[in-house]
Amino acid sequence: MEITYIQGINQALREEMQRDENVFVMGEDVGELGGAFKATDGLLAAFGEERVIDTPIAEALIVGAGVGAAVLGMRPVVEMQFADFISCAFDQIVNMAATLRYRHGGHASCPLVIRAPSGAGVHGALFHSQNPEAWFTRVPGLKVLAPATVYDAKGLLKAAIRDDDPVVYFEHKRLYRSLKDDIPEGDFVVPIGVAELRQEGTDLSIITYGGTLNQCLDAVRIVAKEDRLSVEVLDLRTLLPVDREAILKTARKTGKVLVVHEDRLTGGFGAEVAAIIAEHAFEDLDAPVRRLAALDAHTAFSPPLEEYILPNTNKIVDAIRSLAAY
Amino acid sequence: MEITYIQGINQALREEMQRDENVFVMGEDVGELGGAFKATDGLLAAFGEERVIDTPIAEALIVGAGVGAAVLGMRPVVEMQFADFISCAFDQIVNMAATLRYRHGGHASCPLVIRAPSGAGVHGALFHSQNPEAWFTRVPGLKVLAPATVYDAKGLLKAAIRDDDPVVYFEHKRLYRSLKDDIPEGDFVVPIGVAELRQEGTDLSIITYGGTLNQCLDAVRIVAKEDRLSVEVLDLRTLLPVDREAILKTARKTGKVLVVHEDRLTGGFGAEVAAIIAEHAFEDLDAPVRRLAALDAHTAFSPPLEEYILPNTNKIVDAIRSLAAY
Amino acid sequence: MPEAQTKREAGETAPRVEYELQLYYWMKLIRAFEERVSRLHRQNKIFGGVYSGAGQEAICTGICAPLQPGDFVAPLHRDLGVFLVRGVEPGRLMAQLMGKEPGLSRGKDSFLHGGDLERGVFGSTSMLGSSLPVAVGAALKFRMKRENLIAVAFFGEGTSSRGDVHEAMNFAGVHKLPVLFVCENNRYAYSTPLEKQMAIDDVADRAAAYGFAGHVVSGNDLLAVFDLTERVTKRIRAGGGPEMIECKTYRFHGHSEHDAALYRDKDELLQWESRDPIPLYEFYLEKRGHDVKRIRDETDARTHQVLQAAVEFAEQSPYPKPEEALEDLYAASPSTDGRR
Amino acid sequence: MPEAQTKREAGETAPRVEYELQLYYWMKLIRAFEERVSRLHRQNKIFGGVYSGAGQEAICTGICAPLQPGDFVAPLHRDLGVFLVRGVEPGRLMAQLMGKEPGLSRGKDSFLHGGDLERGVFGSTSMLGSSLPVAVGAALKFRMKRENLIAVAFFGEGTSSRGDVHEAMNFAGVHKLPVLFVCENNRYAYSTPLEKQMAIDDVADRAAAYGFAGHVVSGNDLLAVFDLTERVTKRIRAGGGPEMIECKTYRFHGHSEHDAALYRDKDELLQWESRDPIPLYEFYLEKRGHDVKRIRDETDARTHQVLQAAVEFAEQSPYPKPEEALEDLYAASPSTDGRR
Ligand SMILES: Cc1ncc(C[n+]2csc(CCOP(=O)(O)OP(=O)(O)O)c2C)c(N)n1
Ligand SMILES: Cc1ncc(C[n+]2csc(CCOP(=O)(O)OP(=O)(O)O)c2C)c(N)n1
Ligand SMILES: [Mg+2]
Ligand SMILES: [Mg+2]
Repeated sequence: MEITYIQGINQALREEMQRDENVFVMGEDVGELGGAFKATDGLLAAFGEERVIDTPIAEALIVGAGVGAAVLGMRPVVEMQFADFISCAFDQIVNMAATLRYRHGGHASCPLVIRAPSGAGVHGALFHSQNPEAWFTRVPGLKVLAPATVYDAKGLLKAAIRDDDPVVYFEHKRLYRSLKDDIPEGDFVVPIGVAELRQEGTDLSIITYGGTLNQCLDAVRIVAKEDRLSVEVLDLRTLLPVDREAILKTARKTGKVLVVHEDRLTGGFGAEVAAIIAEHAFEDLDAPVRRLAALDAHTAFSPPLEEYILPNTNKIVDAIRSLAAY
Repeated sequence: MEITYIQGINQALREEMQRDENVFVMGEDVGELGGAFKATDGLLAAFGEERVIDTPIAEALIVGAGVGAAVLGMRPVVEMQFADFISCAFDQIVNMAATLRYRHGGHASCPLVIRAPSGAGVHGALFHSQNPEAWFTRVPGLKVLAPATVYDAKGLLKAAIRDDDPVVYFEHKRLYRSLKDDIPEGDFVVPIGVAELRQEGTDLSIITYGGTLNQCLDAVRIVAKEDRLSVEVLDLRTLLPVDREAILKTARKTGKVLVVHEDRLTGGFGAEVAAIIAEHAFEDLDAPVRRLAALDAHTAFSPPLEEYILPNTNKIVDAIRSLAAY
Repeated sequence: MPEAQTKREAGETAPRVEYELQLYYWMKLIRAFEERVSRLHRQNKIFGGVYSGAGQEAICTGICAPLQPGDFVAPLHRDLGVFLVRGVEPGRLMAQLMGKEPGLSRGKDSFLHGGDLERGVFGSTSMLGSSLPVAVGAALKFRMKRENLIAVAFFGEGTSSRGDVHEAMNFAGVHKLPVLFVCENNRYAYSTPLEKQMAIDDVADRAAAYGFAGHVVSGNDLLAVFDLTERVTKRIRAGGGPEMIECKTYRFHGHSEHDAALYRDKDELLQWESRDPIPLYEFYLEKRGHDVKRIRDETDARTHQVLQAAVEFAEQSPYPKPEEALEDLYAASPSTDGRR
Repeated sequence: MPEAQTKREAGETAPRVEYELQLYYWMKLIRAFEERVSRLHRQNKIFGGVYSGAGQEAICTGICAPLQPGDFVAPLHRDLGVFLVRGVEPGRLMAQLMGKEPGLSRGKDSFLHGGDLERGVFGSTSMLGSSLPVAVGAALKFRMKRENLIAVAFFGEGTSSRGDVHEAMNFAGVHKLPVLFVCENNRYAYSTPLEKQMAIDDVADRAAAYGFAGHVVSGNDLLAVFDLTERVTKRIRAGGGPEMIECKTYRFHGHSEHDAALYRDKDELLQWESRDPIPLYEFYLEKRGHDVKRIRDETDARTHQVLQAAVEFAEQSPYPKPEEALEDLYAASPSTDGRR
């Protein structure tokens, strides 16, 4: 059956709540409203108020209480209404949750999932467009996911819920209803830590994740047709722990890498990817590792500004051509 | 007169408070105690309670109130007692302060300085050892400084106070009293955005900042003597906006770059430096860009663990030798 | 407003006719503006998140009218009225909502996330509650500079749950800073009703936890809000320290224009519609002997004209140029930048 | 403790002799442990930040003694006593402080930043106040699973200024969760005195802001703390919702062993030394007819022996192996990891 990306998320939550009574969801407006984006739609009716908890506006509490329940064996899935507000829970994530197992000498677990609707391109402006993943990919103890397909949205969320460590799960708002796919019914899990080759190619490699995967695939179709370029596309899916082998394999294969993400350039996750390649695939590179990302500004509101700042298919096409011509 | 790194900070505060009555300091225990590290020692006596404000334990308030005063023309210098606690003020820094000018369409300024005593190597363990700079170097609207010398500690802080934008100033705890230097008396400023070549060399380049500069210089002396290697050392000093020209210049000159910092490897600022070099100095590179940093763990307490995790002179010497031999 | 203010300061207790009509005009202008914004949003001329304050006009009006030029006001996401009563030009405000160049943020940010510091209106972020520490910092500056000014921070009852609110109020209490905290308690935070947000009835009771006074007032009663604000701000300005005013109110629309607000009870809405601040104030004007029908028509004509001009101005204004996206991140030429 | 607990549960109101002596032993053990830690710190055998709770022993003892196994306790940085009264082996605790392998955190973290969840002691971070939301989450779990257990969150009066504290208490109030909030008000946050931290006298008054009861008790009076805790925890366990106990107390040492505490008044210290909880409790034991001198000597001998053994155990224990630095970051073999 064809479902949307957000339905994939909703199904994952529902199935995991059915499978394991320790799974519960908590966040602002996740109950009767079903969440600002309807990710938790129907869960209140199905599982009741004790397992679908509307909270006050208190992000630190939401994450912190999730930690408290998780450490006692529950599997909370907490929602940030927008990923942008994750900054308000920052300490609870990077210090409380991420160090929990470590500071207990391995004698405690924190199986907590933090869902964060992220991403730009919906006129959300500065505070409803952020892609904050790189704040978390530098924090040991966390896992960081960024699904780009309906299948992965569902399968990675199920994996996250079953994982014994804290996971920050970035879902992309622009994909919620724009992305539809016919995925197998019932239970499946997408393994954490494994990238997926979305397209094989020989001339160059694109490494991307989340909101820019489809833009990249569109661009690849264009250059395949117009320029007869064969471009490989690697979807990272998991950013921490990142699949280094897959990154290095595609880099070594084509010798030319373009890293693409919607987050800003400077300090974005692409910097780490580029640095890994530059260090470990140096001998196989035929061109500089290029990065295409949002410009180093906040995501402005006015359409001409937003468009100027964000990556898009055309910009990716240009970058492919220029790198191919190197 | 020879002074310590922390005396340089203290002098900068004192002189700027004397020069400009809009400068004031605020934070936990900055008054009678003179700060946990004595950075604000004597300021209460000199300037009184209105300009040296002891706050409750409330990091979001400390930064937020700084923003409110700054937007009305004051020049607050607020202190995080330890850089680790900056996570509790995270939203106020990355969303409130960093976007202030932008979201006011340029019609407002936020001349705020956030001082953050950072760094490991003093048995501070997980929550008194952090090097959080890379959370901020990815935020447009902020400036991020990390002085490695007594002269820069003073001169950069003075520049930060006079700057019209929010500055996060990372001072390194290990240097506070271990670093002494004879610096000129009176007023001088170190420009923001300009790296400094600490050592000229021809065989390879080290790019570093903050707590690891002196370890690098020690290592360079060792390899100069024992291996007759000529190593160039670039001290970034400002991380945002970073001095790309200086980075690319040294990379192009020696063709071999080792990036060193005390922060963790993955997602550390070194990733951005390496990515810049890999993209823009590709043709001049004779070897992979190497990074030497703390291991991807929290800074553990027990001495063998801490030593294993952190970079040090010996590890730098080894990295230099291996890169030189490439 | 400054002109009106002068009249009120002259020591009269009974508001003068013109001043009372000015208050009426503001409420009507806010309502008309809100309605126009909703319409423009349906027409896709305003996009992104739009939060109507319809039903809550008496609060922005009653709180801001007694303020002084130079006072610092940090509005809530629903406080379009603050901008208007503080004197921001309707055309610029409309341009702001449409992402146009003359908007407060020059197209950078959306809706009310743009400030006009010349008129003492701070541009908040979306992070609810985060502007309370900022308002407290502004008050700190007023105190340090011995300025006879105050800071006003608006927040929703939902926002009152956030940590920043606590940190800000506590500090304001310790230093007896000139801050007025204004809680607009409209019974919902998005879909979440009061009883899921707090275990108490009145947010104003929290003031006691910080050593200052908290007051409850009907937020739909313009005169009540105005009179209380006058008395309270006089004390705050005189150095009496912070106070809190909690305005009980209700929003007529959903949380945002995207929200049908199905979680609300129809009866509840009906009850609150019967407390619409505008007819309530008209009733007062009638009691005062005004020809309300005439005044209403005149005011409607005036607000219509103002809005028409504002929309035209905004629509005819250009979008910012793409490259402007990289402007306004930093001061144009900082004296401290070594690379100029 | 479980054994002692049983006795208390048997329905007596007058504590039995052995139980009273057990409480005495705990206070003495905590004090002796604190003193030994200070000494070891001076000898550089314990390094890093060390925060003595000397003077506050009656709080950890009086709060924790009436608790049940399975209750969740989040201690403050100064609450070594929580670990001891909850039954953590002194040797493991000493090893923790020295960064040795058998320490609670296996050398990963310092001082009290290690938990022992089997004994219901949570390992906090340094970020003050951040464990309150966690305790609230633990209480949520107890509620969901219909467990007859409670969560206890300790915090200093200084910590009460942090936003996390507000968010946690508010949520606990809304859901009437089984949480006991314990404020150890020792009048200072590092060097900062009460009056610079809050504009009220009693932190307990804040409970009203969240819809639950707050109590003030002398934190140096073991019997008072114990009795109040018994009554309060009984209500909380029965589903009455959270409550707060504020213990007025004083720390005898500086903020940390690095701090000479010159900011304090000598008279103040003297007054509070005269309220030392241990002699106060000895006076009570005397009134009860005990031969206090004998008991003191016996207890001193016992604690000395326990500590001697603990120090020996810790000193003879190995440091962790360097490579262990990379262990305990993630579960050893997560079923979800595709790369195993
Ligand atoms: C920190 C934070 N969390 C969540 C949100 C999303 N959000 C926007 S408005 C809103 C409800 C606000 O309720 P309230 O403070 O009562 O104001 P009202 O909308 O009722 O006027 C929420 C949850 C936000 N903007 N900021
Ligand atoms: C969020 C945060 N800010 C600052 C500190 C530094 N710090 C450690 S203890 C302390 C004082 C704590 O005071 P209080 O809560 O009263 O506890 P006490 O030390 O008096 O027992 C401070 C400021 C911290 N640990 N965490
Ligand atoms: Mg509301
Ligand atoms: Mg204290």
